[in-house]
Amino acid sequence: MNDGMDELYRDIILDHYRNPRNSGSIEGDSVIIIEEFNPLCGDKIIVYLHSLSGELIDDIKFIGEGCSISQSSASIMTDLVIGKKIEHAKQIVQQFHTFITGGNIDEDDNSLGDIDAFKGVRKFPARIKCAGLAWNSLDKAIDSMKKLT
Amino acid sequence: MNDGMDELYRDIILDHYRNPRNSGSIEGDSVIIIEEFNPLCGDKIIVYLHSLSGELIDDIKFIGEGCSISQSSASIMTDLVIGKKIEHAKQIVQQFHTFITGGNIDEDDNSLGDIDAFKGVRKFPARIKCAGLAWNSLDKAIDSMKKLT
Amino acid sequence: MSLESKKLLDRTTQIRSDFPILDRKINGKRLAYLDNAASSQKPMQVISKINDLYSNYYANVHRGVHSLSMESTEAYESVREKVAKFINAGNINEIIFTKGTTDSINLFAQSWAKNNLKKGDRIVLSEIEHHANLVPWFMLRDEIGIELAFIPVLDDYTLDIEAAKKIINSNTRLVSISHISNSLGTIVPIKDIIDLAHHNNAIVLIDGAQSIPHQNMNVIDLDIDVLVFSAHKMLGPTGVGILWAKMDILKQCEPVIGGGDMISKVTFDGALWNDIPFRFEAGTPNIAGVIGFGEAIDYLNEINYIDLCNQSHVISEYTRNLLEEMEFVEILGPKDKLLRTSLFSFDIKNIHPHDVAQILDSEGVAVRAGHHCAQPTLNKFGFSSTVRASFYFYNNFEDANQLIESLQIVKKRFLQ
Amino acid sequence: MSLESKKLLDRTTQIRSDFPILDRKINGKRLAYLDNAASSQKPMQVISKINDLYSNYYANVHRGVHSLSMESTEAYESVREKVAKFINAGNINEIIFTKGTTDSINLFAQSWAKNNLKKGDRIVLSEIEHHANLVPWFMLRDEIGIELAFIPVLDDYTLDIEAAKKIINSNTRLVSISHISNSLGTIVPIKDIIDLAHHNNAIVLIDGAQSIPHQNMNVIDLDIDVLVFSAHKMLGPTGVGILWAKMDILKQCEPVIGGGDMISKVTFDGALWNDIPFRFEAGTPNIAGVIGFGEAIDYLNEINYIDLCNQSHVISEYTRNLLEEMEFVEILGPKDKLLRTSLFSFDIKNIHPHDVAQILDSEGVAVRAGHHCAQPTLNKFGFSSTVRASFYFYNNFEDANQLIESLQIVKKRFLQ
Ligand SMILES: Cc1ncc(COP(=O)(O)O)c(C=O)c1O
Ligand SMILES: Cc1ncc(COP(=O)(O)O)c(C=O)c1O
Repeated sequence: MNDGMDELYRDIILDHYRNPRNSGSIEGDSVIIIEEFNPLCGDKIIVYLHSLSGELIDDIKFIGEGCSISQSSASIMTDLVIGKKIEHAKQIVQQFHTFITGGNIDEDDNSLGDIDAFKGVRKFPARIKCAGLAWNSLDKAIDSMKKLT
Repeated sequence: MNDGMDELYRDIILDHYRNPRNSGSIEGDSVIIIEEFNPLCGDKIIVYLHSLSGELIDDIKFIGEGCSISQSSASIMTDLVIGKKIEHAKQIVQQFHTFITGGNIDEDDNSLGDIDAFKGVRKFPARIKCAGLAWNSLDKAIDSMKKLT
Repeated sequence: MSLESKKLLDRTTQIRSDFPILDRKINGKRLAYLDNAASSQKPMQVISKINDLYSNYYANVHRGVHSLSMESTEAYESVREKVAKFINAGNINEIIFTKGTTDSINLFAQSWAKNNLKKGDRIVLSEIEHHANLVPWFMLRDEIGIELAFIPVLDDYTLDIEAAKKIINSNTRLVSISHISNSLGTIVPIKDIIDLAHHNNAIVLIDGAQSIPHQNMNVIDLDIDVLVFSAHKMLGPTGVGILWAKMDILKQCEPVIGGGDMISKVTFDGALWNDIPFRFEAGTPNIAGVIGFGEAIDYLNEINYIDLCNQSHVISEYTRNLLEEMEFVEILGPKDKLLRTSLFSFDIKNIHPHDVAQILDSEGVAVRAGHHCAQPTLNKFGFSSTVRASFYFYNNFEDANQLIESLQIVKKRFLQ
Repeated sequence: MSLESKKLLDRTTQIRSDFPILDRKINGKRLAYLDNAASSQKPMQVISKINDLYSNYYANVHRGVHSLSMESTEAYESVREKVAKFINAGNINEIIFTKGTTDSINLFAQSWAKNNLKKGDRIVLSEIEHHANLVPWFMLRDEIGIELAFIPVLDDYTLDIEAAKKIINSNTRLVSISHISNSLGTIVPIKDIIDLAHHNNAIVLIDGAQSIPHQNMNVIDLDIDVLVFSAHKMLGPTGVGILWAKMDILKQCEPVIGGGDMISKVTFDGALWNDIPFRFEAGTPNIAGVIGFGEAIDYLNEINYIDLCNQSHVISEYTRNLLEEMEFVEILGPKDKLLRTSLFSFDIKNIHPHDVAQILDSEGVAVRAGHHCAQPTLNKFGFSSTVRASFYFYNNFEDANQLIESLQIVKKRFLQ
């Protein structure tokens, strides 16, 4: 079957989908909570971002409802940025967007980890939105954190 | 030239257009004045209807602006109904509409006079509105007179 | 199989050849187009009509005395008559051309409701409405302070008519309701609702987007007050819809969109309105769309679409029955088959509808996944999205079987 | 004739073969289509594009993951980019698809003006506007009590820019004005008006319905704030228009039409809006119309329409000059040929425009007669209607001569 399904539904994606990392919520005053929808299908991601210093992502979790692509993407995203510097996370978001819309990224950059798993998504414009949902939430969370601090 | 122009612009029509009968206005309290537009081209007919008794059309005049078809039609209309009973005028209006939309009328009916001149108009849907303008005014004038009396 | 349904099936095969897109290969597979509730495909008769217009007699309508303009205008205006006949409206001037169902409902909200309702008046909707029959009323509520009330949907996916008897009260001025739910497939007993509404001196708007493509609709027999639907769901081009209302109601409506064609006189101080329906149709209309829609109606009449739609309902039911036997599938929609139309929503445990639809697509099967613009309805049943298969008269048993077989492939990939 | 204009004429001959309707016989005569300001004809490239869509990849857009829906969506959305490039907009999300210019102006009036202006604020229009740029503002004035002021038109058919300097005052929030008058052919010095407006912190809406088909329009260079136009006047299908506005302004706009696709979340209590531009595009859009419009833009770019339009302007001027020599003809419009476009209105003493157009039609010449949806403008000059001949790049000298010769026939019949 060369219809792109094997490429789209790579094992890493199905694994993150079935066993999401960093799933759940974080409570507390200094937690930034951003909810993103895909208006076309009702998919939803809520990202909880915790950073005491405003410089490091101390913790990040998500609650979501949606397809394998959007949920695995949230899992992979949280996994990638947890413990990273805010500025670095922002760069990773950028790189993810470059990658998913067909651009090139430095494949040897370890900090981009499993992003490569989404290569198969590029062929399916309708699913790029799914893949991007969590990343948009993170982007907005970082922006609104910056406004606070 | 068999393009319908000779039939459309029959001499009677051009004659009424160039020498309109009953052109002008009527003043006085008991005069019904109805203004009709053709919204698509800006043509305009104002009909002045005077009936002391409410039963007979004592006088009828019109002021108008428009094409040969609309203006000659007003002239022919006023000529036809002046001095007639209101009820009869109403019937003539009816007959005109029947005729212009392709129906049959009693051609021997003298009271229908020059209506026949508009036979050529039937082929030109855009012009049927022109031809009907004055008749619609008369129709409305009679209706609003009835409401008064 | 009865001789009659055999004949109908042969007829379907013949009909399918009118729809060029049905020969399309999708990912190398045969196309099984089961997304008809979103939009129908177009027969070549409709496609050619548009071609013919633009190639032979196109011009702007209404304002020209030249031949092309006269021919276009006649073709355009003749569609008003076709539509009127199709729904048995008494007066062709009651037919207003819009952009689609959504546009029709918004127009009616702004044109009638905004000018005839006041704070405290009630509009009754239901819990199975398309967003097109929700959001315009939210907007109006926020603007003029009317009250919205919803006829609940029961656990069996039908409307709660007992509750409706209380909800439609003497403050109710309008009941605006779908004839058929596009997300659940539920057929609403509109006659009962119309009676309830009229009993309370309320008028009724029927959203016929999902019903009119499939069945005979007689506005006079049903005593409907306002009817809206879209051309694109019944073989017509995109960008065309109908707002029909009783003339008495149209007379209470104010124009909403101003411009050319909708006026009888304009000065620098203001304008007088043109007659109904023109006062509601400002600007150059979708001439090709409307003329194409006229051809769609002619086509539906010629093929005797109602018999064919009954046949596709049989195929829809056949498919649904097979799905019901799959233990990993949960189907939404009424149990009673008389209460449901030729579409159904379903969910597969642990596989998101998007993923289901994606894999079905890789097998050539086109279905919709999502909230079907009925988010609150799905939410009420605990779903944020479902898969929806919807049938039209050109669908055949092959389409049905292709869906069923492809679902096994979905299962294999995700539930292994 | 210069070599260059000879080449352009040859090119016109070649281009004409792309327009199937130009072969049409009217009353047995060759068609001279001079009603382009009302609507343009369509090249077979555009007609085929629609055919191709419906035959090969049609489905409803935005909401589907299946292949047809993805292909349609991509084709549909790619047109936003084409339009943005065509007018040099900086951001494709600033392109909003509407039904036409009329719809665009109404949308902007209800969406921006209604929510950002208050009683006493002034909107400046001009005395040469199409009804589409008058009536929506009358309606808004009657609804929220804004004040309308008009830049006068002078006896020489140009706008009174001196007066504009006073009329555009510090209360002025919006100047909404045609780039080219469809009734007089006057080209408005929009750069001056934009400067005046911006100097007073007012924004400017340009009605480009008559200009964009003929010339390059660069919204950034001109610092236009809002631009509206219709696809059908520039080779595109009917039922499609554009509302473009700077993103900052779109952010101040409230959605006007509610329904599917324009929301990000709906409950039974209310809705959240989708992003710009989608929040302004509720319901199933005119998919085929928009995709056909994309093809029209491609075609215009490929043939290098600006050079060709310059050529048709030469033909328009040639015709006008011949008309000026006919003593029974009175031409409206600016004397300075740099201030007028490829259309002119005229009147024949003692023959009503309807009659003129009718007889021209019998000779195959399609012109418009009437008030051209600019009733107050014509009235100001003492006319209730005129004849209008308007040229596009497929018109040639034969069309021009056919008009001139046919006017002699008009004269013979009526002025003998
Ligand atoms: C029940 C119902 N109402 C309204 C609509 C909206 O129709 P349109 O998108 O053509 O405006 C639809 C179509 O999706 C529908 O199914
Ligand atoms: C200057 C101008 N504005 C607006 C319009 C209205 O355009 P539409 O009828 O496509 O909405 C026209 C076309 O007649 C026009 O010429």
